[in-house]
Amino acid sequence: GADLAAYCLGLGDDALVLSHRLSQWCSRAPDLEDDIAVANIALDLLGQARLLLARAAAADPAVVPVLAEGSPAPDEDRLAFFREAGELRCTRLVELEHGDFAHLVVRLLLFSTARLALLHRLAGTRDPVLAAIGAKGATEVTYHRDYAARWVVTLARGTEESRRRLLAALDELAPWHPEQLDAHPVATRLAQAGAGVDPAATAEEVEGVLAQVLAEARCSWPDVAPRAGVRGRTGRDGMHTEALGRMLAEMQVVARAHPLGRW
Amino acid sequence: GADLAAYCLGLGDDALVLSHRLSQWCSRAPDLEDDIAVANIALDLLGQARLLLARAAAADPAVVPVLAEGSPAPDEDRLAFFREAGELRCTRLVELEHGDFAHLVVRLLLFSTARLALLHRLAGTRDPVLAAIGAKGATEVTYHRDYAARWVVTLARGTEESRRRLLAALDELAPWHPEQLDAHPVATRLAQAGAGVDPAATAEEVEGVLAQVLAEARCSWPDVAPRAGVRGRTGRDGMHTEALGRMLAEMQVVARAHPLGRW
Amino acid sequence: ALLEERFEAVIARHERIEPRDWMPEAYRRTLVRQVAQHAHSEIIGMQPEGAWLTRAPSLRRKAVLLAKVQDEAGHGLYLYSACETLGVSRGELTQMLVDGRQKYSSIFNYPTLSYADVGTIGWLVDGAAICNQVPLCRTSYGPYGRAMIRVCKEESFHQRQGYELLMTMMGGTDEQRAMVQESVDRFWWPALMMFGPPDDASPNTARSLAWGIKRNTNDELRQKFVDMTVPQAERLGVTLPDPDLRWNEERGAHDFGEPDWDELTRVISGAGPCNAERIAHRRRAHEEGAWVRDAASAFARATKEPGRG
Amino acid sequence: ALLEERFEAVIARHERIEPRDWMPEAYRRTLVRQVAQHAHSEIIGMQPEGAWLTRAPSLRRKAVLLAKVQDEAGHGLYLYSACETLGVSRGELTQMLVDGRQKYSSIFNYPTLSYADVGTIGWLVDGAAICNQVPLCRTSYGPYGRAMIRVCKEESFHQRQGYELLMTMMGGTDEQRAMVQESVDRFWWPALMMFGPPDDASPNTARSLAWGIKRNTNDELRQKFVDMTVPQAERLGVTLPDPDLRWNEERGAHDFGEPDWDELTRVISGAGPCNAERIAHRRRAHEEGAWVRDAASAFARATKEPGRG
Repeated sequence: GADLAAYCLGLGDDALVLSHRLSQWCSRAPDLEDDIAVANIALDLLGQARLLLARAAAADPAVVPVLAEGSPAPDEDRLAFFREAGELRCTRLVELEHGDFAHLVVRLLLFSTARLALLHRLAGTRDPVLAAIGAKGATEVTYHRDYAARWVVTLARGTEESRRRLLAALDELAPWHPEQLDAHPVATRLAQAGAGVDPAATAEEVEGVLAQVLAEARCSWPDVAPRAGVRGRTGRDGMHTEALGRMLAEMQVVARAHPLGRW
Repeated sequence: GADLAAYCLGLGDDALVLSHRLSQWCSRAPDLEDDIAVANIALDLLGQARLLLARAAAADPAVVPVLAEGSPAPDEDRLAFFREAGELRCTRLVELEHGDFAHLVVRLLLFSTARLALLHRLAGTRDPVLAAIGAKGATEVTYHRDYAARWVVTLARGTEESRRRLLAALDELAPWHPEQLDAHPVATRLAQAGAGVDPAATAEEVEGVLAQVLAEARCSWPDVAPRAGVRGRTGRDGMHTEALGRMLAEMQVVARAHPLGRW
Repeated sequence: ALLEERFEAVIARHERIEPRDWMPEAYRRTLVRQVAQHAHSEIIGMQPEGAWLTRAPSLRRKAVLLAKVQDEAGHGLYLYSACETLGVSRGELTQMLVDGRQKYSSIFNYPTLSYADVGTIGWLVDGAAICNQVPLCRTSYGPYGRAMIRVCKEESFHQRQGYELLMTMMGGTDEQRAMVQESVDRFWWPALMMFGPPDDASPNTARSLAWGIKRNTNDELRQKFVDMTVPQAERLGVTLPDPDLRWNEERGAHDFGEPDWDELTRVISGAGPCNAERIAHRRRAHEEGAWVRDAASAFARATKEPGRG
Repeated sequence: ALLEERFEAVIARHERIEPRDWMPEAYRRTLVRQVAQHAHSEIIGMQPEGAWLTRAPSLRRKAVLLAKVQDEAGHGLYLYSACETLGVSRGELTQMLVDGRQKYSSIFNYPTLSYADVGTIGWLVDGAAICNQVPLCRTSYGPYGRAMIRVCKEESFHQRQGYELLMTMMGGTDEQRAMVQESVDRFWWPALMMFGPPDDASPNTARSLAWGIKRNTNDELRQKFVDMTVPQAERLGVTLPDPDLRWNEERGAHDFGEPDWDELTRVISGAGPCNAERIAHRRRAHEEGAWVRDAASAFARATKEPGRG
């Protein structure tokens, strides 16, 4: 139960936090079509986050924050709005402050490529709920990845300025990418039991897809070292960036001001 | 008691909120000397805010938010960290998001000019606490105003770019200025009783000082209409900008997460 | 003259003018102004609600709000398309918006200050918009009328969602009920002003009515909105902040107080609580997106030319 | 040769070299590197703590923190001045910092994640800095030594304030105690790494000692810091996260575990948790301030020339 819950929280928090970062783009995209597309991706990820958080709560009710008696908040909201930053289990890639549009599409490419490989495999695992989330999510994330890849290629081959920005975003985000593929003990144990996917097992596929997109974009993967953690701990261990705490301050403010509220 | 408390809250919230906005400049100023100067001004205003909030609490304990039993939070912190945006009484000028350095110095000029005229008069009013706050504050704010005026003149007469930015900041902020000098019923009643200052009575002096600085800066006051309120209500009535709510979400997050905390 | 006769005949029969039909220049200009203003309102309207996306207090509400703001972008899109059939491009319209040469609904120059505002905007603002827009489904210009049919359908959905949020909050804590009341107090008068100045101060209304662009006067619509809203407010359990509001048996309608027309004038002329911020936000997004749009055009050109790109 | 003899004699007598004295070029270069790194550390060090200015949970703590961050800017100022006596301007030094050509203390590449970190930075980080710096008050270069005297005095004040914050929090709620422990767990090893790599991996130490720029080796200072901190941790009621930490009667000192030197290497070479963000923040502030500094220069020039400005 505890391993499964931790695993679902990790995947759910990734989706929740990236959805939040994308929603910050609302009314700021370069064109209306992109405003709509980005909102749509944020909505899909939010939907995935809700299913995963609910699965985590069902797998181990002990992970759900206890609120004052009488609070009508469902488990998904307790998990989203009443945990501290250190209790979240997302990778650090998704929590970074958003930058320009190149930053958006590069992050989305890195995330959705890794996530798609994982969801495909998840669809074949034992837990029927996770398998269903994997199957449905894969369809959605395929679209996200294609959207991101299309823009990465367009920006890389558009103008000098757009190529400069695309490469800068790639340099900035590449060091955070390997953390997505790190083998974490929780995932490894679940994968051995056929109830989860070890991200390390997807590494080859993920790197292959990225190499293909970058080739079309006429870029190469930047020569940068992965970001260190603190004594080996990173996002999945609750060791986050400063950006996450600031993000949660905003995201949780209304829910926390009304722990007994109905919405 | 209620009038005096409301009055002190208004003046205290102005200082608290502007101090917060200035503290957001920390490690972002154009030069180290300005980083130090801006932090110093923020500190002075924070000190004034603490005195004024404490005076408000003493004048009418009913204004102080009630916390869970056992909370060791002093009145000043309850007022700063446990009121909602609509309960604050600052003018809207001080709460606007910070912009560039020109925005900083123009806002500081508008605020400190109005505040200095008020503090000078406050030093001569009946309430000994307020009178002391007025006398001490006037010394501090004289320095703030001089700092701001010096930079306004420098930017206005420095380069083309700095003049462009200075004028843009003036255009942006001027419509918020008149609210500082609005006669509010609370202030009017207190002024009649000799226990407060009606800001409207300082208008002539304030406009005179601003005209002098602008003349030295070779600028003129922009021809812009004052910002409307909502059915006549503005900052002193608790009708604020969207920026204030966002600011408080950040400012109050730690205090509210630990209502029984000791700091 | 023959063309003009045919145009007048179509209008008289309450049928539709289509893009390739002849139309008087003043009719076209009036339409461009109105449709563009409407499109801009959808786009600017994303801001006051979008500001709460990052603070929505439940994941379900966050999803509902995201979908709603996305719908507004969609409305903007097809209203701009309708406007393009009149010969003005989306780029030109956007430029006029950010330069302050075209307007958008005055209501979006008021701030959103609590989560209850998301509900109130749905209930009162979308409600008022629907009152304005339902008659426009029968407007004389075809593409506009068809766009309005789709918009109205989604707007009623939004209105119900907003009302439902307020209803849920009223069933919550005392603080939540106070939030709802405060929000309604703040939005009531600005919502009434959405119908524009009183008829005797609205010089363009007569012509728009004659051309079938508008179907009702400002005051008619305002009255209809008040009559529709009062029972909804009762069901909700909130008070509308107007001491003069009461049922007039004789008129078979509600009497109500006077909005602050001076405030409306100030808001329309640019001095509202949020005018400068709304335009600045839109301008920034537009300007910061320029390099992306340029890249897309450059890439499209390059990949079309063989041997290049 | 005579100059060099005089220099060596001053060093041997543990007296001070002053700006106008002759000094070997390598001595000057080593000093510039060390003093600049020290100045940069003060300036970059404003960020991790400054990030909590806007979230300080009491007005008193907010005032204390504002004053502290302001002091750090002040330390930066006079360390840059000391460095300028060696012939490098503040502008050049800042440029080298934002270009990544000069370093700052590795500790500031770790994130601050809770308000307890403000206390922990005071206690452990300023504590470690003091261990490093107290001997530097006797460093051979005069301006640097005098700057250090002033810095150390203020740093001890900051250290006491940090410790006092943690002590207060430990007397608060369970959540607060957990925050303090979590913060100490996170900062303990990075604080030990502030003294640099172990002596056998620190090639420059010998020369710096010979020149009297440094007065102790890295490992000596690290040991001193551990011995000083253990009883303070006990008084505070927190556990230091090192299972190998114990008193060694024989050595009269604490044994302790090995820091993760590989992590230190990664952090120093730019791949720490916050390196890129810290430099980017500093660069942005520097670049965004350029027009202001330009304006100030232009205005100064103009007002000095009669008939102009």
